[in-house]
Amino acid sequence: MPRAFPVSGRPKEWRPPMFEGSLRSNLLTSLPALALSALLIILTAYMSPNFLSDSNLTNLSSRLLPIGLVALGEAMVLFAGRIDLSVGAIMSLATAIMALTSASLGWLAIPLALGAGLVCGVVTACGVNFLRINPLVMSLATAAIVKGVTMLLLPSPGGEVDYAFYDMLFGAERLLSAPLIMSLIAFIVIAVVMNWTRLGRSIYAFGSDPRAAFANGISSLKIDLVVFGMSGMLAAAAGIVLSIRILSGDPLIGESYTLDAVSAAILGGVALQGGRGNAIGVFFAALALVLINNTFNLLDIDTSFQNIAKGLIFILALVLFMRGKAEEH
Amino acid sequence: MASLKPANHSPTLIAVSGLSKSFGRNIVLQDVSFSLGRGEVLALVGENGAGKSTLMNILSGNLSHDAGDIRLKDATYKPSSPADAARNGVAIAHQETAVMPDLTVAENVFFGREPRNALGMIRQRQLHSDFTQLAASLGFDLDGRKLGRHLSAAERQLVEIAGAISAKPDILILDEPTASLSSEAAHSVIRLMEQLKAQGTSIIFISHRMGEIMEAADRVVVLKDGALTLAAARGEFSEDDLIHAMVGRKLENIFPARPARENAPVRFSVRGGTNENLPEIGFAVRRGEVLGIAGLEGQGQKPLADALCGMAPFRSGTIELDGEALKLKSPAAAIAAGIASIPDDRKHDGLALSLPIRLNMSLFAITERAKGGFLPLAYERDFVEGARERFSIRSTDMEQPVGELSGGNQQKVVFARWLAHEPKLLVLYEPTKGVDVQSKSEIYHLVDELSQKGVSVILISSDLMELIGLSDRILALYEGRITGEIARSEFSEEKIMRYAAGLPGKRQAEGMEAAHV
Amino acid sequence: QEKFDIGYDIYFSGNSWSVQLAKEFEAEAEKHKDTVEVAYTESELKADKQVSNIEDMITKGVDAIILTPISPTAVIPVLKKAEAKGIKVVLLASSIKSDDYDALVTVDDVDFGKAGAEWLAEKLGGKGKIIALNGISGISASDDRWTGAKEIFDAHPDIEVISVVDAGWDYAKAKVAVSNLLAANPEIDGVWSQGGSMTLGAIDAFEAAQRPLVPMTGEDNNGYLKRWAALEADGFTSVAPSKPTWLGSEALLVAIDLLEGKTVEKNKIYDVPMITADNLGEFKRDDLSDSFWANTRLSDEQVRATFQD
Amino acid sequence: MALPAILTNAKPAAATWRALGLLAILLIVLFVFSGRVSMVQVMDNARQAAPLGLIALGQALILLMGRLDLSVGATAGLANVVLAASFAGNMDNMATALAITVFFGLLVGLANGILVVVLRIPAFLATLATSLVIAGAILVYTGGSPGGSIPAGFRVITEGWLFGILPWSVVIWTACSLILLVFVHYSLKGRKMLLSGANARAAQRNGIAADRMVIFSFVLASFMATLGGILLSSITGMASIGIADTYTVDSIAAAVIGGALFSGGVFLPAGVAAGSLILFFLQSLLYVLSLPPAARFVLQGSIIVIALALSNFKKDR
Ligand SMILES: Nc1ncnc2c1ncn2[C@@H]1O[C@H](COP(=O)(O)OP(=O)(O)OP(=O)(O)O)[C@@H](O)[C@H]1O
Ligand SMILES: Nc1ncnc2c1ncn2[C@@H]1O[C@H](COP(=O)(O)OP(=O)(O)OP(=O)(O)O)[C@@H](O)[C@H]1O
Ligand SMILES: [Mg+2]
Ligand SMILES: [Mg+2]
Repeated sequence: MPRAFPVSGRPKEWRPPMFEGSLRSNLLTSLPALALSALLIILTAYMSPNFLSDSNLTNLSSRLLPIGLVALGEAMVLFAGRIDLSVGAIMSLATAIMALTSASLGWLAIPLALGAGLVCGVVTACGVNFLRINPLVMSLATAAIVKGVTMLLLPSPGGEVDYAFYDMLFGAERLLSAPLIMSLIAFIVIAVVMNWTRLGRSIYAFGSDPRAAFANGISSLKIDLVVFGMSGMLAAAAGIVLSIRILSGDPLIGESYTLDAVSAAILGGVALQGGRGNAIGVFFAALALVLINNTFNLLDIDTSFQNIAKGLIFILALVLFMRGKAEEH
Repeated sequence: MASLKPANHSPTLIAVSGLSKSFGRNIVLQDVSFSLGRGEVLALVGENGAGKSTLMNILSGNLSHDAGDIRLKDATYKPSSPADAARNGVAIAHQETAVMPDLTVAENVFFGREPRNALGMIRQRQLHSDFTQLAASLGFDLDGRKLGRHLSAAERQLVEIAGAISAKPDILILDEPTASLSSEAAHSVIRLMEQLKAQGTSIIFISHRMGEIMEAADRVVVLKDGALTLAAARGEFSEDDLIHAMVGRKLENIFPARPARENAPVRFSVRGGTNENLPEIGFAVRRGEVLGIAGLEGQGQKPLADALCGMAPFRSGTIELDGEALKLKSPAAAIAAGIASIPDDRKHDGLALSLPIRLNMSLFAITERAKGGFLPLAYERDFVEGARERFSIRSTDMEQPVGELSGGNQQKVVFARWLAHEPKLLVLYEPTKGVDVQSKSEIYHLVDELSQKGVSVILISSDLMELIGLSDRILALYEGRITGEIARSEFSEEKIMRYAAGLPGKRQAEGMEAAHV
Repeated sequence: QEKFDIGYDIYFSGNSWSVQLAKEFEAEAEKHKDTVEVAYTESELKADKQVSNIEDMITKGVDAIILTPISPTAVIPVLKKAEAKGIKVVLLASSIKSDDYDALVTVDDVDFGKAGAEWLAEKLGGKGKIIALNGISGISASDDRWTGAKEIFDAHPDIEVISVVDAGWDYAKAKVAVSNLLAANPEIDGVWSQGGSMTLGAIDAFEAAQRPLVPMTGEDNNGYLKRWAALEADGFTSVAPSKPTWLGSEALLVAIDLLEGKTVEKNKIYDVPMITADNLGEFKRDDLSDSFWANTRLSDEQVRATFQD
Repeated sequence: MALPAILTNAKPAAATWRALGLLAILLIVLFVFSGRVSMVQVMDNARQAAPLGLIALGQALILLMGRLDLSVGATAGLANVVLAASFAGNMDNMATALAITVFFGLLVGLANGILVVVLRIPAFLATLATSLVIAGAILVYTGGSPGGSIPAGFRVITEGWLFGILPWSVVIWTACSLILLVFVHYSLKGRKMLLSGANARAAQRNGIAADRMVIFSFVLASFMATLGGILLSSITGMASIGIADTYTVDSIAAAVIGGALFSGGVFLPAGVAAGSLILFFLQSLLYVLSLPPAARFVLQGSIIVIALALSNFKKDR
């Protein structure tokens, strides 16, 4: 048995983390988003008597579901060090598919829309993997193509989604409503997969350093297919929810969700360079985005200042949470 | 061409025949054949860019080959990916490149082989306790919970090795496993190799250190320009044979003969230099002197190098250069004062890998000659072409991206950068890490040449041979302090190691400032 | 006496028409500030955001909601909820595919499209090649107007629509598009446009290409009316159907009537006001900004405060 | 074989040739379908592509530094609003109007630079945040309906043609491209930008103030976006909200089609110009073929994929 030898004299800069493993170090990234949403809840609840009413909480969870799902998908892509700017377009496509087919296909429209989202994700993954196109640009290209296809399918808002879907999803007005339960399930499942399975660890590892990950036997194609596929499907799921919420399709409705999804993921502690972050943080960040609008409305904040206020809150959050994280290759 | 006689050896495990590989028009491997038996150690030797890493990357599934045939356990072997190679019992420890920064040490080591429960979920505790066990059995002093991004070069290297070993491969490939290790740690790795060999593992290792090769290798394969120039079994080759096969000629003196220079005036001194990572440091260098700084890994070499080049300045203390007080607040300030430095991590700190050799090399050469903010392009070209020739930098032309060069050639580019204007002080931090003998020798002679012209050199290195061969005087560094000084006449490996291990040196701290001049 | 709480959702404030629509409402609200208290929200042309805004108005417990539906279906469920709580709902300038509202105040966009198309078809004697400039596909105002126009053009077999282009109600985009079309087509006899700025762009493109102006339809924004008047001497003919912004003030009046328990006509759909060569002089205001829309109840001062030049 | 030193520095990269090739193919297709492509028509398209071209040049500078600027569209839009308001339709105000507009542009660039360098916020997010604030500020300032107008005298820069064959805006665009080409590839400061862009850490360690280069590049990019906004205003003659929003994505697409890399260290103005023209001619092609607007998106997406797939074609393992 060779004897132990000192490799490093005494590590000075580094102390063992509070918790064990990279899992725990990832959990810590959720704290800022948690703090932000807690702050908003306390503030609004204090200033508006209606905030904690059942109907308002139900409304909040209905709004959380679409942004939560799409942000979750985006986060998975970011964990792998990629980025997906096509999620908004995919959401719109899903609303169009729902609007055009749910009347004739009924429930089958849902797997159809999810499948379409999957296909979009696979297209992006193939471009990134086989053609080695930068994910940001490749997903922009996918977004453009998907948008075009959506507008060919459904040039203007319309079509119809059966009211039965609406009743099913948003009908009940109680705290533990279907949207809230669905959000929780989605986030918990993804959090578990990311943190406790080989697949999840491979995604983090790949995001952390793709070259090293490849050398350790990870297939980049598999990672790309999984993350972009998931992101496409989750975006489609978000689109389905949205189409049920507006009872129709809309070829442009998803557009603004792309940046919202990226913002939520980043505010939730996911590193743009990949490898770091946690689904839990993304959940709270998505919640914070939903809360901000609700707060503005309930507290009667002048509409013309809402955008500036949002921008400033965003910058403030960035300054507080993202300081020192600038990318430097 | 020598070929390996399989006769007096254990049964052949892997046989490579006629292997060729090129990148574009660059032929990197040409008709290479050799074989390796079960439980044997094969050393792969060659100059920088000879094709060693490429060959190993082919065996480990990181690259594919163009022509030739590999047979593993009597079956054709053409791995499509590292994962495929692993399934066939081939594991590689890259030269510290494959540690994943956001995973812990333990997760890195067991990556893809984590213990799981019935649901397929990873058992985190088990993982870390498995690791503790493995580390103990290998004799590695590693904290399994530390994140990859916090590791030192030496620790990364050990993680790589531990990971490869834990896969229990039939063939273990170690690409320059000892390059970042102190000599003591390197010895332990060599002992570990012997132990694995005894268990029946076949090992292929790459090294530029002749001592290790002579000590550990059952056979050697020497590559020159991608072709095999020597394949021999233990006892059939000498160090000189290896060098001859690598370089194509005999290397007379790797180290320059240096006259003593004890009376030159002091050029540069630091007194009471401190910062977060350096408790207190003081020393002085004479004009034209090469001052070696020895120490075990992580004793403050990096903070010292960073402080001297202005990246992580001293917070207090006085620095003098040619009698003038100086503040090294930034790299720009250090360079302006005439202090040049060669970082140990050339890929991150030294080079813009995607840019051509020309742009990487010429910045300082042309800076002072720029007129009205514009560049003297003809001068630049001449300078770069001249340097390319002088250092025999292996490249297609001066527009080739530096990232495509082998490690040693990259290092030469970093070196060449400072040639246009002789600095007053040159700080070298592991200047020949992963550099072949030939280039090493060139670099040593260059350092000597500069010092002859009056440039003072601070050489921070973990390579004892290098320190002894090149320095005029050696200081030992321990826990961020200078713990001893050895004059040239008293140089010995043993003495340096004693001081470096923190054992009391000849002179104590009080008299240090005077003593170190 | 308790004031009425009214929620007004500004569907968009990205162009001068939508801005003026909201201003008309605000001006009317100012007149009734003793009886009504207004809370504003803003939907930025996003149907889902509008749903959320209406939900929040219900949460706050307003007495009436006034909105311009961005999508014909999106707000249906939430308006049902409002109805269930006894909140009065007034739709402004755009309708929905159900009758879950108490009043609708608008001008029909299909009629708007038809009006211009009929004039153009007549002007061309039912024969010729024309191009169509739409707003943004996917937005109902744009699609409805084109639907109306297309119906007319389809009824005239000798009128050939050689190109239908989206120019985003934008001067620059229209100018680029028309420039390209002029280069590609030696004969263009008329331009059907559904926006004043786009028609301006088309005019400039014709002039830049040194092609004689053809009959074009426009809209009632002041910049266009001024240009039209200036070109009349050169024989330029046009017509400007209008979707009046005073609908904004009308919506508030209807809401107040509803809250006071008066009966009101459920669907108040006004005829499309038309500006023609005959009454152009009455609407064109040389002393006011190009951005302002002629069919307004705002005072000149209010217009000047909103659109300074 | 051996080029003079002065030329090696500016030798068009393979990516530039590829972008130019694509542009040529597009022109041929356009010719085949419309049957008549005159030089005047090409120049007229180039004239209208100039705003995008300038904005994309700025984006390319940021990409050179290995960052991304998502605020260029908002900055150009800001220039449009500010210019129209401060011109107020009167040619006498030209100097002040231009000065104020450029001032605001530089301010945005400085803000971006400070957020990225001093506060160390990832550029992607920092510039996204500034674009939100700019959009909000424009809404508050204009109340949704921006005022003012650009006097006809000023509109000569996009409507006037030099010698009747070269539109002024094309002259401006070409001049900016050349100046930046020379600056980046022939000046010391530009060389330092290249090195910092390719590896900021190494540049810093070798005495280059890499951080200052980043701030500088953001200021320069915002300046280019402001110039683009000014040209755009000259084309439109008036202010409108959100008019330049699409330029953010288009500028990234143009730069990337022209060979810019996200990893930094590449600056190819000719490629960027080709990229901008490609996006513009694509639009023309759609009009000529009278395809539905939806087709534009499909084509644009496809051409980005094709351009980039070509550039990655020969990489081997
Ligand atoms: N991906 C690649 N593309 C182009 N050329 C390459 C590539 N990889 C390696 N090379 C070239 O192949 C040659 C052999 O490189 P290799 O890394 O195998 O050398 P080496 O013997 O390991 O050198 P060192 O001792 O410096 O590690 C070098 O000239 C290098 O420039
Ligand atoms: N992007 C690239 N393009 C071309 N060649 C590359 C590229 N990246 C790496 N290489 C080549 O691949 C080889 C292996 O890379 P690696 O980083 O493992 O170097 P190494 O030789 O093992 O390490 P060292 O440089 O320390 O000797 C190098 O010789 C390098 O020339
Ligand atoms: Mg190597
Ligand atoms: Mg090497």
